[in-house]
Amino acid sequence: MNEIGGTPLFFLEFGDIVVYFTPFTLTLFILALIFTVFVLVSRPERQIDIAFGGDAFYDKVISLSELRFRRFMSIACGLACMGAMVTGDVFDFTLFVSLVGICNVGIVAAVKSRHVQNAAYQYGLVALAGTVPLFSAAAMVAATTGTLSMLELAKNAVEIPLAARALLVLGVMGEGMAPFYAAKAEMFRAPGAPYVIMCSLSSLLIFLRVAEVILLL
Amino acid sequence: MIWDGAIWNEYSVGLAVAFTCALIGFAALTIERDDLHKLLLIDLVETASLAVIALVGTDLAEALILPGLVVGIAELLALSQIYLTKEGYQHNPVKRLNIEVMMISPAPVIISTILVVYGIILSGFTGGGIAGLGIVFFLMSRSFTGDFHVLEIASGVSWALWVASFFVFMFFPEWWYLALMGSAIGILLKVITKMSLVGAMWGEPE
Amino acid sequence: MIAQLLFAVFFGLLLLGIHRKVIARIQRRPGPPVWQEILHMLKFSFKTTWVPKTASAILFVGVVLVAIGIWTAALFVVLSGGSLLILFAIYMLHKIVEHGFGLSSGSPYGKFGGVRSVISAASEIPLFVSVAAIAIFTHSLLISDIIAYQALNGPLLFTIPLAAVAMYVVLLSKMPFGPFSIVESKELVSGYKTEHFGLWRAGLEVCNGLKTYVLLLTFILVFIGGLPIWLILIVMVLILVTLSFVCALSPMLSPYDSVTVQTLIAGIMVAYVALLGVMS
Amino acid sequence: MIIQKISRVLSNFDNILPVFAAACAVMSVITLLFLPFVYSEDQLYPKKIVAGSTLNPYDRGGPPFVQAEIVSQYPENSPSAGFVTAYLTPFSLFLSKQTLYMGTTIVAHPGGILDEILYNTRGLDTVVEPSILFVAFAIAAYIFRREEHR
Amino acid sequence: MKKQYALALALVAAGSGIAAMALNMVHTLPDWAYMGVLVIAFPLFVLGLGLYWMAREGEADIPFLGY
Repeated sequence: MNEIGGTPLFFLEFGDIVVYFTPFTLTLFILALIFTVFVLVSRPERQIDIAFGGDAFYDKVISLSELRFRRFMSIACGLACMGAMVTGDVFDFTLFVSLVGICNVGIVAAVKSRHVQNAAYQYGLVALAGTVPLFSAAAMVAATTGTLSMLELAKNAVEIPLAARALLVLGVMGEGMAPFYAAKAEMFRAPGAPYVIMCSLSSLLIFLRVAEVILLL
Repeated sequence: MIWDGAIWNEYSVGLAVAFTCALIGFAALTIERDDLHKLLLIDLVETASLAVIALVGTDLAEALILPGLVVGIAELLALSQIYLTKEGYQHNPVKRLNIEVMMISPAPVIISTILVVYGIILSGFTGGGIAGLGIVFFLMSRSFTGDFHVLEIASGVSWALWVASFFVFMFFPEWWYLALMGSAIGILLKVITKMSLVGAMWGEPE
Repeated sequence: MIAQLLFAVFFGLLLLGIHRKVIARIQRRPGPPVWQEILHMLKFSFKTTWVPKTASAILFVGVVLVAIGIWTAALFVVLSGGSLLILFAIYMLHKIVEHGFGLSSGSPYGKFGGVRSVISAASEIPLFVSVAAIAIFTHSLLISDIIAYQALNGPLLFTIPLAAVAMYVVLLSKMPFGPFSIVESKELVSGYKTEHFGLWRAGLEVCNGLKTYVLLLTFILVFIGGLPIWLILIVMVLILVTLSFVCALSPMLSPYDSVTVQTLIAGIMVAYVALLGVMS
Repeated sequence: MIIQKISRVLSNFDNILPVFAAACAVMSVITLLFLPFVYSEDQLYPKKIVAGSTLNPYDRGGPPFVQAEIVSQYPENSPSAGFVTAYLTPFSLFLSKQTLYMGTTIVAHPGGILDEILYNTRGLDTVVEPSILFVAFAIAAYIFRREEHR
Repeated sequence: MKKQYALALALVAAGSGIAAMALNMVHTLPDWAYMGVLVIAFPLFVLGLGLYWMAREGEADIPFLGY
């Protein structure tokens, strides 16, 4: 069960936190990178709304300052995703997940629609609550095995409690996976295409990564 | 038998207590309907997770609690601002940043004095940094024209400084002294700008 | 490799054509000819093409490239016996393609399709459960290892039938006209692909062909094992016909119900795999 | 139908937090049932308190400017680990001789094992953590500023 | 996009794919690199070919709003 995502291709050492790329994480990393580049270079869509009772329509234009801010948040979100994809440390992973959560809130927080803001607030609450199982899981892994490095944990020297794994998954689910998706779906109605896409991309990527982590540990 | 005293070590007892606390917090969250109270309750539950981290019991726990705490505080801050906006609680927004309020306010003087004194007590380069920043903060608050952007930029710069010195640490360990000082100044700037941001945001009551 | 790629595109489109034909015959309609989807693809590629005024242009075009690219990669992962996890990652990321298609144009219909695609993010969870179930038995996720395991111990279909069912449901949720295909239901015009016309749509058709081929191929390789190529193609058609029967005979669920059903299936699967893990 | 009832609850985002909190509560109960866990004695960065030291409980460095020993996961990745710990500013040294428990945070002076771990060995955490703070402040500041200008 | 650019794009993509195949056959190019080239080249080829084929360039218009 050691090489669930393929053999690591190369390592990047940041002290005890070793970043490593397997074919699996590399695939995810590249996708995150592609969409981050899209966000960087693309102008946002202008969402069209129909004015009822006639043939008229209007498009929602995003102001320049809002555009800049949301682009910044989306790029931060993309970078956080990339970090979460390749990090080889359980606690570092949970930190990246929390960063993704807060960036997601940021991407839509600037939207002036009350409905979207409500959804963002509720989502933010869940993301904040999700840090509790996340950090608890990481701490329990550290305490019961004496290490946080995924490379060491993958050697299966010590059994990790099932509860720690379950807590980790629950924490990640709080970042927008089913069945806690409703707020995220509503956030998605906000105009500004390449930015809101980062919201769903990040949660999908993180879910994929946590699946690997769980199978790896 | 699992109730064997040998297996029920201190760690497990601690976990039992922490998760009981978390359970109570989550149970409260399940029935709470008010948005503001939800936020406060979550902050409470966060404490339980800090307890679980603390149970690691080594210096690693210290190193993990700090980020854990910061995440909680950061998200709390962002969410409370969103809450204010979404509920429309923004009364007299212009007056709060008004320079007159800052002029008559003794807060900058006090904070600066504390900073300077503390910096002198600490001595060394870092202490100097603190004291110097205390003075800078005093000057800034005196001539504060309500340009919020400056604070944001300062906050960004300090963040960059902090991260840059981390990379120096990582890749050029022989320059560790420089990195250490850089990060010390970075974190000070960071703390100070963010304190003043919060101060400016919530300001003084009318 | 190039030949296999082109074959996969056209055979996948042919499979989709057969899918439409079977559904039509079940519903007592004559239906389109089986090569209709191939014609569609060619037809769309000749049509006038532009990028809508309101669209986010780079995303609008880029997402078509990403769509074809990821499924090309998926085909190669299967053919080279790579990790099942990578394959399923690509499968899950297809969701992003749907979002990208739906959101980039500024069209309200596309937007609704995209939002529904976000809602149905639960449909992929059974995948990981079946991956976990497979891993319990084969101790490897490399497709080549799984095929080797089945050559020794017989098809996994009989060892872990419920995992196969889970993956079948996932296949079903990606088939057009199925009970879970809420993203392209008719009240949304064409759902997420409403505004991708002309060449962009042709690109999407290429992606669909590849996707169908890859998914069916994976199902066969993972649960039945390595077969000669002609037999694989026949089994593909057989599985497709069963899928068509399900699609033709079941109504489309309402969006949130569809998600709830998928979530429940995921929950049952998690319990099943936990049981398997305890027993093994 | 039960399915429709479930979907109705789940589709309203006001219910998401209660549902998530309930899941967390259930998970806490499950964790309690799984207790006790075995605490691994073989931990990284172990803390041992030197009773007689003037730097108690922060004494990791021994004499100033001498590299201390730190049990890290990959010692080869951080060769300079333990060096920073050994440094105290003159005044901090003086303070430490007068009293325990004073002046050993990052802000107070460069020293103490906490910053050692934070920088040398768990540095990426340190980058992520202020980034979270930075992003959160950016959100708050942006929303606030926009409301101001309206 | 002008027609000749689209044609050039399609040809370059097709050419790099075929070159990769040839190099792979003489065992100069490892399998994974060959696949990588195809993953990038194939979508570009499809789009390039389609853009070359299409009858004329249309004026950008607003999306479909309803019947």
